[in-house]
Amino acid sequence: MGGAAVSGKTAVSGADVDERVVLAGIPLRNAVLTASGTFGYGTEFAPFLDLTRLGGFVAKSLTLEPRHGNPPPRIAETPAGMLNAISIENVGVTAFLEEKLPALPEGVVVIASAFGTEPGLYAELVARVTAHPRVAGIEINASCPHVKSGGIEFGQDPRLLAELVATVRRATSRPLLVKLSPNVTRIADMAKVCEAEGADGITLINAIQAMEVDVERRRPVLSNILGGLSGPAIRPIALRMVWQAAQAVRIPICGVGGITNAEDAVKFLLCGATAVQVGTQNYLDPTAAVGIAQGIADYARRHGFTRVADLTGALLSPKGQ
Amino acid sequence: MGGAAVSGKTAVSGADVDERVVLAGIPLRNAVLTASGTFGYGTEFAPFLDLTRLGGFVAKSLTLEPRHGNPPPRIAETPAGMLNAISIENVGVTAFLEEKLPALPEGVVVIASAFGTEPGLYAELVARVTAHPRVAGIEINASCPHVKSGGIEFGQDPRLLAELVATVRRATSRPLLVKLSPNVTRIADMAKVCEAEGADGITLINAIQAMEVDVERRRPVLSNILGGLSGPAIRPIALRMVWQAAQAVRIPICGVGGITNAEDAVKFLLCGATAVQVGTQNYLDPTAAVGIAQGIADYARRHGFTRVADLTGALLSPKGQ
Amino acid sequence: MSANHGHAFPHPPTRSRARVLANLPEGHGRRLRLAVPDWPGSQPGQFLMLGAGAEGGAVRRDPLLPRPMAVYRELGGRGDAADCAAGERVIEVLFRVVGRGTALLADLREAERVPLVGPLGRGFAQVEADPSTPDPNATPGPASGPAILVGGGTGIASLYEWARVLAARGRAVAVLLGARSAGDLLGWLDFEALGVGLIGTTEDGSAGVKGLVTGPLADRLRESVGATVYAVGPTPMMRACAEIAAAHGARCYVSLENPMACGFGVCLGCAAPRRAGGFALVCRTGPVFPAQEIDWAGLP
Amino acid sequence: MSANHGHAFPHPPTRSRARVLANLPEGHGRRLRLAVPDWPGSQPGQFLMLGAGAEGGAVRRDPLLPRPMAVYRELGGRGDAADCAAGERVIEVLFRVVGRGTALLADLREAERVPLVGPLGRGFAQVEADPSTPDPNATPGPASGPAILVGGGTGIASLYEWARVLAARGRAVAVLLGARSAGDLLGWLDFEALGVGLIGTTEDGSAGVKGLVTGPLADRLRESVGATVYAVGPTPMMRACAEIAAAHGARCYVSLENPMACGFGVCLGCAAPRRAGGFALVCRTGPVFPAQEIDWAGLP
Ligand SMILES: Cc1cc2nc3c(=O)[nH]c(=O)nc-3n(C[C@H](O)[C@H](O)[C@H](O)COP(=O)(O)OP(=O)(O)OC[C@H]3O[C@@H](n4cnc5c(N)ncnc54)[C@H](O)[C@@H]3O)c2cc1C
Ligand SMILES: Cc1cc2nc3c(=O)[nH]c(=O)nc-3n(C[C@H](O)[C@H](O)[C@H](O)COP(=O)(O)OP(=O)(O)OC[C@H]3O[C@@H](n4cnc5c(N)ncnc54)[C@H](O)[C@@H]3O)c2cc1C
Ligand SMILES: Cc1cc2nc3c(=O)[nH]c(=O)nc-3n(C[C@H](O)[C@H](O)[C@H](O)COP(=O)(O)O)c2cc1C
Ligand SMILES: Cc1cc2nc3c(=O)[nH]c(=O)nc-3n(C[C@H](O)[C@H](O)[C@H](O)COP(=O)(O)O)c2cc1C
Ligand code: FES
Ligand code: FES
Repeated sequence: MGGAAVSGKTAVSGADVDERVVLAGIPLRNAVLTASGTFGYGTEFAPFLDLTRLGGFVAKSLTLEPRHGNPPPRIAETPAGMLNAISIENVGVTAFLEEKLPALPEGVVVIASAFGTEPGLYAELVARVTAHPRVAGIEINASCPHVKSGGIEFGQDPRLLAELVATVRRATSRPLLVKLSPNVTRIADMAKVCEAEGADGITLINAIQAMEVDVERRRPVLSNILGGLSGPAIRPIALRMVWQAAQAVRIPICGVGGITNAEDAVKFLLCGATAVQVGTQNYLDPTAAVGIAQGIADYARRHGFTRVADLTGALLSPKGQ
Repeated sequence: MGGAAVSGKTAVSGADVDERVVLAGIPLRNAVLTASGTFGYGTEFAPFLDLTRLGGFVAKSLTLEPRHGNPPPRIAETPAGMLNAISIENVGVTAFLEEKLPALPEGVVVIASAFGTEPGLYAELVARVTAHPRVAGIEINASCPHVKSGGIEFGQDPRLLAELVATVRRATSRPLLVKLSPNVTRIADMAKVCEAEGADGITLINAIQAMEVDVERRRPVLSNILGGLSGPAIRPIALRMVWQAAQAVRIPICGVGGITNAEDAVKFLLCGATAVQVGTQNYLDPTAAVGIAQGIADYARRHGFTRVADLTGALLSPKGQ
Repeated sequence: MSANHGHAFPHPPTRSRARVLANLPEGHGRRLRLAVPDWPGSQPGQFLMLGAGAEGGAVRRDPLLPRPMAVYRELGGRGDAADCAAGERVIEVLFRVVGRGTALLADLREAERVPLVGPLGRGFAQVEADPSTPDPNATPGPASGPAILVGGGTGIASLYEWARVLAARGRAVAVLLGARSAGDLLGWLDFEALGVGLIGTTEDGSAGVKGLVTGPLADRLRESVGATVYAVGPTPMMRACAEIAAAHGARCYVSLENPMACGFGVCLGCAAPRRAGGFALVCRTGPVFPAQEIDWAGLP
Repeated sequence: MSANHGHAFPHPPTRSRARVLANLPEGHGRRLRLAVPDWPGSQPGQFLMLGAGAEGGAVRRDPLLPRPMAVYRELGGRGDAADCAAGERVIEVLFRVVGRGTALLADLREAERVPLVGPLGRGFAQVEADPSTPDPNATPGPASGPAILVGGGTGIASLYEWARVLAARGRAVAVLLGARSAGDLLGWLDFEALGVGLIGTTEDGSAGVKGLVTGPLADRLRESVGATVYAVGPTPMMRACAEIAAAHGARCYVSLENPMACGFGVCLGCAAPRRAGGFALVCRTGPVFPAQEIDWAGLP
């Protein structure tokens, strides 16, 4: 049940393995990004790691105007996971472009994340972000599970999703990833919609809608009642969805959900992801992403791959062991 | 984050609290059942506990004919959870009625679980089970997540589900629970279908479709590739679905998913469940269900409830703390 | 929203694997002494994030999140219980077992390792010098009148270094520590050793004055001119202290203890509602705040 | 499909919280000595399910599942390292750290508690007396000729009690233990003390005969008439033993080590494919099986 640990077996550095991947047209120095909402605007991590050693990072989802989130409590711990109901609190696109981006060191790959309540608002935001040279690509958050009039409808309804992707696609020629909601019956259908409407790639999964209760107070823990489940608990679900989507579409997939170490990350690559994002694990260990990239290279070497890119979809069938 | 431990605080026994509940017309001595597929045919647990101290148990899902399952590996451990792809291996309805049921002590409440690939097959099985006096109620498994031509389609499509429930309803006048698939966009819609077609109650959730990979072998761990995720990891998702379904229907709900102790069970009751089922935890501790029932009574007493039944839906709103 | 404070990190935090030097009973709580590689030193009122339990033979993903704990004491390069490797510095944390994370911290044994991120947040001096919302009633910048430090329960742990620093600077310092009973007056002997004015209160009268710590606070404020109150403890206590201070025209700072996932300003989980509207991140703008900034009714 | 064997539990299993008496290095592995309340005694070849790590100050839900381990030795009412409370009996488990669960078992300390369910499964004597599929080539019932016990790696742990019982019954017993290197020959001194014929092999030649344990097995079988082979170890080793035994017309029993969730026949996770079609539950019909029953190619 589960394999042996991946990292730490080889002392040799990853120099001989080509760690580079291209995600939806964005060249990355390695396959490990950090996930939106778990890496702030990047600068918060400067004390802990050299940001240029990341494949890249996806900034906190933006709205056109600055936005306050939900009242506390906003988070809860659950078995091997956590709930959040932040509600896309963010500095707004203007502050992002004028203050946050310029504060980042040269050479950091930044993917902006866009959120909105209507396709037109997404498109307006995407158009503004597109103009900035420091933005390497755009991820649209079609999946935020806790804003009532927001993402959940787009990511859960194929027609709404198609309209959203088509509208945003017209607004930018930059690499465009669509981050899907996991709260759907058939993820492959949603992936196909994105592909058909011209998305360059898909990110999955966002947090899964869930709930926690404080039995002593007899109340939901979160002020919002519902929140998004993230962390190791959801990894097997995320892995399944990445695998299903990879069977259904040809555009690249960025795998997210419960990744804590290189072994977890490799699972997503083998199931068809081109790159991965580290989320909740950044809270436990703000240096995690860099170690994971290194561990993937070690794995590739031990298994005779000269390019990390070749791990994508390299899963063998369960028979014939 | 999370409340304090529920059990063990009061030495007094639960005698002063009325532990009885009525689930879909089935009177139970307490609110704790054990879940299909995790409690065998009951007799396996006789060395560990007095079966009559359970609220009841749901037997392994049955098919008309005996059925072999998937080749190994069938299980995998995941963070705070496990995957299974057993594929409804069972002794068949005849052996169940003729060998398994008579082997059980008097006074054990048995709910039979029915599975099939077509509504007619479900109905035929349900009709046979209905005739047996030891069967207190029937749960139809509309949700098995890993049999390709089986449960997943019924539980995931409102029209198929309506046809299934209506067909089975005509085949029995016994208490009928429908166990729903969690792999859907809106669980409330599925709950409403069950209510409209005459189900007496709903059980949720079944295991969530998921996947695990062995990176050293570069293969899916399960021979079936996909399996069902159960255990504590899924509890917040199960709780959310129970809460959403409870908002949508008036028929009783039996809550399942990741319950390990009385505190977990109380969460489901507060969110609207009339009773709960303990699943994976039986593997860790075959005596778990009896302790959980006791812990629920203790909780009720400490919180001033004289009947466990009054815990159902007793969640307060998150505001006004 | 996360205000981007230039001074958010007087010493940039580090991530390390702290080594347990000692885990001792401390009344009804525990005193954890840690040797921390590359610990840069902290400001009074800062905190750290400690993994929920030892790094054992295998990674365990439940409980998942690290736990915020005040830096109780800095012992510098050397602990009482063991010598320190080069680059390690010794700090102490005081805590009570209230749930799974603290129960696992109570299980820590000598020589085990526990993941640590810190120091984090803004301490008393920093917030005083640069409050996120300038107090309209007071001159910004360090206070100079008498300092009244009020600690309730484990909130006591946030005050020791501040008492020490203020006393060393020559400020008149009174420390009022309140708890349920004698065993909850964590760190009492350390505070005594500081030689500052020290009053203890217990709800059950098992030590010091019987009653709540707010009683002696009001007494002190009646006697003092230009005092500043620094209160750390349960929310109702801090709120009461803030009201008493306001009634006496005294400045008041509090240190909030919202649940946290990251501790360094990225999860946005620790938001506290501001009286002026919107939210402040407890881990980044706080945990120390001017009391009048907080919308007390909006705290959970 | 789970066959409902009347004799599935010679002693009905119990669930208890075992107390760690000792956790000692044993070559490259560990020897865990446990005091088990209400332990009813086990049959050679039975196993138990051990929680993955100590019951600490708090419940940890990861790793989740208990781990199957052979009952290596029964020490009766008294251990070497500590006295036993009334009702407790002492057993030993030998294991190697191969993943998270065994790493956490290696972390167990004296006096800690670990959840235990057992004894489970059907041992050698029971399967011999009542094989689930009668061997068409052999008279059912206990064998009487020479017994050749072949252990590979941690499979050694399943054989000690069987060797002891067979020797006590006066059967001619040869024990062949094979491992990668000397440190992997777990329990060697205990087997020596039994006074049975004992041969060790190591792949690196660091102890005993260099090579695989299948070499001495073939030698023995050439010399013996009416021998029965009992082989426990990695699947390829057991399969090879079964083939060698068949080539010499000897009966062969093996003990399978499929991953398990429950250990008592309800999860249906441990299924092993039968040569005759369908599946057998390793935890309930096994773990001991007549070798010719197993569809080796279908094992993962
Ligand atoms: C900046 C900061 C500094 C702190 N310093 C200290 C310290 O020096 N010593 C100390 O003992 N504690 C301190 N705390 C509180 C400490 O973090 C919590 O007690 C701890 O996280 C609880 O973890 P648990 O797993 O044991 O409890 P959980 O199982 O998470 O919770 C158990 C109970 O504690 C409550 N609780 C959970 N988190 C908090 C919290 N952050 N504050 C108050 N109650 C909580 C829960 O609502 C629940 O009732 C501090 C908190 C913060 C934010
Ligand atoms: C009936 C029975 C008796 C056993 N007796 C013993 C014993 O006496 N001593 C002993 O050391 N081990 C014994 N085992 C094997 C032991 O259960 C596994 O080594 C253990 O469960 C691995 O747990 P883990 O968490 O450390 O490894 P995991 O992280 O679960 O797995 C690590 C590696 O071990 C492999 N593995 C997992 N489970 C098993 C298994 N059941 N058998 C073989 N490999 C496995 C995995 O594929 C993986 O490569 C027995 C198994 C069974 C079924
Ligand atoms: C506190 C928190 C805030 C998040 N905010 C966002 C967000 O603003 N936009 C977004 O697309 N995803 C957001 N996510 C989801 C993560 O990017 C990621 O998809 C999810 O957490 C699963 O990955 P993980 O298990 O590695 O955390 C957030 C997650 C957390 C835990
Ligand atoms: C090994 C295994 C087999 C299962 N078999 C069935 C089944 O036959 N029928 C069914 O309705 N549910 C089956 N389930 C699902 C459980 O009844 C339950 O819905 C699910 O495991 C979630 O609860 P838990 O987290 O408490 O285990 C099975 C679960 C497991 C782990
Ligand atoms: S704890 Fe403050 S933002 Fe994460
Ligand atoms: S381990 Fe054999 S049925 Fe569960």
